[in-house]
Amino acid sequence: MKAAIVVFPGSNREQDAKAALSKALGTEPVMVWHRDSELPKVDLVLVPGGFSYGDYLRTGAIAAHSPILREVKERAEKGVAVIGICNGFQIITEAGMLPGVLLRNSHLKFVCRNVHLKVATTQTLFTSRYEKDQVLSVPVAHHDGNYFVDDKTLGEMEANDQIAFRYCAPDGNVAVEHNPNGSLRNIAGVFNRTKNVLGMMPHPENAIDPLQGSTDGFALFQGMVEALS
Amino acid sequence: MSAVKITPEIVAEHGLTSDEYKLVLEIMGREPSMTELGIFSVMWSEHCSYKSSRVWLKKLPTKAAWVIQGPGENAGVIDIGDGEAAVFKMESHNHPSFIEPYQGAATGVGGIMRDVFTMGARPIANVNALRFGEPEDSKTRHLIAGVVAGIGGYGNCMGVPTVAGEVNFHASYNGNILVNAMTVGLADADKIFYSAAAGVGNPVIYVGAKTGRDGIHGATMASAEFTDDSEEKRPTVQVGDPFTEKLLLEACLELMATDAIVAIQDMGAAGLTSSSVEMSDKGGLGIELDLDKVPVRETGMTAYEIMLSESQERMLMVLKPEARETARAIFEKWELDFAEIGVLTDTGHLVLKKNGKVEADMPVSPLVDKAPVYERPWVATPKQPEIAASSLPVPADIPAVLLQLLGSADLSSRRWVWEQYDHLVMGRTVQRPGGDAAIVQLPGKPKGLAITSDCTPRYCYADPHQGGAQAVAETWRNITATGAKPLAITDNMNFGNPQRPEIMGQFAGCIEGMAEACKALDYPVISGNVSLYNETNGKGILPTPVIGGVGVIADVGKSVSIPFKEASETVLLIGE
Amino acid sequence: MKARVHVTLKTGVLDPQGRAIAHALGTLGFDGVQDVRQGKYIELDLAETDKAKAKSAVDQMCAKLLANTVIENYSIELVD
Amino acid sequence: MKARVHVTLKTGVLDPQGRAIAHALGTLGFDGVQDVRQGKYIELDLAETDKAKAKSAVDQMCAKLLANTVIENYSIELVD
Ligand SMILES: Nc1ncnc2c1ncn2[C@@H]1O[C@H](COP(=O)(O)OP(=O)(O)O)[C@@H](O)[C@H]1O
Repeated sequence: MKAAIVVFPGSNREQDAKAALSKALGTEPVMVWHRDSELPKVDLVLVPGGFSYGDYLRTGAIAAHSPILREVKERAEKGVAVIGICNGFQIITEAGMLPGVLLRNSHLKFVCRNVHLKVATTQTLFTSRYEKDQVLSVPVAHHDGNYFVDDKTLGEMEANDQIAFRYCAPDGNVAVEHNPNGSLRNIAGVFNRTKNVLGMMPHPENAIDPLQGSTDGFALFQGMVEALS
Repeated sequence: MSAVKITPEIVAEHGLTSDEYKLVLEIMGREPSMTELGIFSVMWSEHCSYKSSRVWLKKLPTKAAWVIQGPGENAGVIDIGDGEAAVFKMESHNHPSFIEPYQGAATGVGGIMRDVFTMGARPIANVNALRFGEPEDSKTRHLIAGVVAGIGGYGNCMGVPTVAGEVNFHASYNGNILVNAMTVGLADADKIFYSAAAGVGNPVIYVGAKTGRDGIHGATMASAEFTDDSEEKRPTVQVGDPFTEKLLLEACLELMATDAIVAIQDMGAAGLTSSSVEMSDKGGLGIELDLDKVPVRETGMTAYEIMLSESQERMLMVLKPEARETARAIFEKWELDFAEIGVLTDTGHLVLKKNGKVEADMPVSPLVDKAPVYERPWVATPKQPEIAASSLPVPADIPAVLLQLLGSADLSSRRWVWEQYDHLVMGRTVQRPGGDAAIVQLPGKPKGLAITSDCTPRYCYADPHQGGAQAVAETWRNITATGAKPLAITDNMNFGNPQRPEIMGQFAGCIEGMAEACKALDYPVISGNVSLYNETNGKGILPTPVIGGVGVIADVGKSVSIPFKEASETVLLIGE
Repeated sequence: MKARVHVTLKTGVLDPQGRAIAHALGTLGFDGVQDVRQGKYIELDLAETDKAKAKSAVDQMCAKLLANTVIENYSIELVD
Repeated sequence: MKARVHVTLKTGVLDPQGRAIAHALGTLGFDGVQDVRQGKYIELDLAETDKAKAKSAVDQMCAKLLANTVIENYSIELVD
């Protein structure tokens, strides 16, 4: 299996993502600079966290309209797996690869801390290594993670099992007080209709080593490698 | 050279005393042009020349076998073994943060990060030491919210984790908050970059963001006492652009991996003036700049404005001539300005041209060597009687007192602050904020750095000598408590008006106490910053010598954290 | 030619910034602020001198980049 | 009564957002965008019905909260 990480000016968790993917893959992913017009032939594209283009105008907006992202979008439409983490989630959502939008956190502040996530579905190439309703401890670090989508689309997404993760209590209880950003129904991550695209605000790549305080994020990378190999 | 006649008023507006101006006339042998006067005023400001503090700073120990570079460069450097070096420094952005908390704090963080990556190091951790007025003061809330958001806004975007710091409150900071930011970087010990220019004929290159009319006279503002109407006469405050700085960081590190750079310095406060003067002075050379080549963002900028602008996210470099094109290609890749603006000369003069006219022609070395140095009069802080613990009444309700203490502004949790900082980016934060010292693992190794900042201003106020020593010792204890070995410190000396003997007495006392502790612990000072005139209407802040300490631990997996791990374990109290 | 663009949130879309401002104004003692909505105001300096052409260009800029039409509306005003 | 507030950066103050937008528009193939400045647009719904009183209240809101007068200017428009 081959993977690529797309790097934009202002990306800042590309090395973290690279470390996680390398650990799961056993080889290094290709780093693709945004101005490279060609995306290599890969099975997985990861759009990492950071502040692409300073997150000016709207988070992810400028990167979403870059030529390389057009390419990523085309690949995704052909079935290639794409995961966007944090800013990557914002970028692929702005690009229309996922429904909804990420608004400013409801408390308006940047938030960096560990959260608990409840796995909503395991029937995907990303989450197959988890159990349904498993509770993960993974950090968040963002200013705009407040997921919003209109009621009708939300209904369709829920019916189609497109919610990946929800913020919850350590015991798995999904309640507003465990939501770090005000997102709709505690949504932390979502899939596209065909479930080959995942966007999530939390950082599984920062929970892959006991020294980081949690290894719960690693199974996500292992799962992807397994499914795509 | 200049149509403007220099009057005593103009001299005073530039913060120069009449004696200092006499020295200017002596050095120049004629009346200076406005641009030249501006350059003198910046170079001789407290901020750049350390004229009130220099004699005292000399008392600090700065040497040890592991010190690669002590004070005097953009940042200090220590050897941490395995061919690696830690590069760090702390700097204040107090006045700008009071005027515009978000941008003031943000640009402070940007400035200190540039100091560190100019040395060839990748920043791996940020620290912030903050002091605010009383929590009840309505302004405090506004200031702390803005400052914390600004520090996060810049550091988070740069992708550098903010892992430690401190926050205190006291009425003496009501009109003068303190925002001290520290950055720790990692470099190869044999690949440190310095600022001394070399090689007559070598090109002088400007890179980064464009120059605007930002903060002209900021460096002199940072050295002048506030009065109540400062808020009205607000000078332009710089707006930070962390995105551009992130590009600048990556571009500089990419260029540093090649063999292109002879010397490099960031344009901090006092911008192009201090960088060009200091680089050529250190190399014993002259420098000639064509100001028409400086990338500007506004039209009609004068030589004076270009030289005094404090626009952020800019660097000055001397390149090997054959490396021009490699360097240009890297900066173009990162979409940053790259301009050859001058050349090194053997004249020992700084020569500035604009529109074909010579706007300044002045000897470089006196700008640095002849900068005034003052042995300001000082009086020692009177010793206070010791209070015996037994003489104090025992509170009736101890649990209630404990609750009150835990809930007090100075002891309550700082989670509200550090959760606004990305303290996890880079994935190597092993001990997060909330403990004694933060621990950051180094890439690909079990080794890590322990990082902390400390100062207890009320101790320094009661007894400067003890307070100074205590601040150093506390960083030492914080680092050892994690299992790491403390190696060196940086400091940020925040004080009131040095022209008052009591304030100079506090300064002197703190320095002596710090020096004593550093010597006793073999814990040298490798960089630092002085911020004086933190006063409003004659009321100074508590003396606040903030210490930033760095230590090394061979295996971060063996570091110790604060939480009790299990019930029924034994709790020991050690020490006196 | 100058173009002034207003980008505002569609009705029904949550506006955390607007809400926070309303709340902060209340805390500051300003009564009677019933609702606040925050949008963006963008000024563009264009080389184009033909009004119709400028209008159509800015319209495309809005649709492509300046607004996220999933949640935002935009309006354009041209000034010479 | 409704108030419309525009908050813009003072001339000479760096506008990183505006610059990034201008740059992005260029990349998207929009030529001739010479400069972009981004500001805020805030709509307030006020209970106040007296125009003069509303104006003075909004003026204070701007000075105290909505604008940062060190680097920003603001303008107010009232609509019934
Ligand atoms: N502004 C800040 N930014 C990041 N961390 C902070 C900040 N203020 C306090 N902290 C963290 O909170 C913890 C407690 O701080 P403090 O009370 O100053 O510690 P101590 O006095 O025990 O050295 C430390 O881990 C410190 O790094």
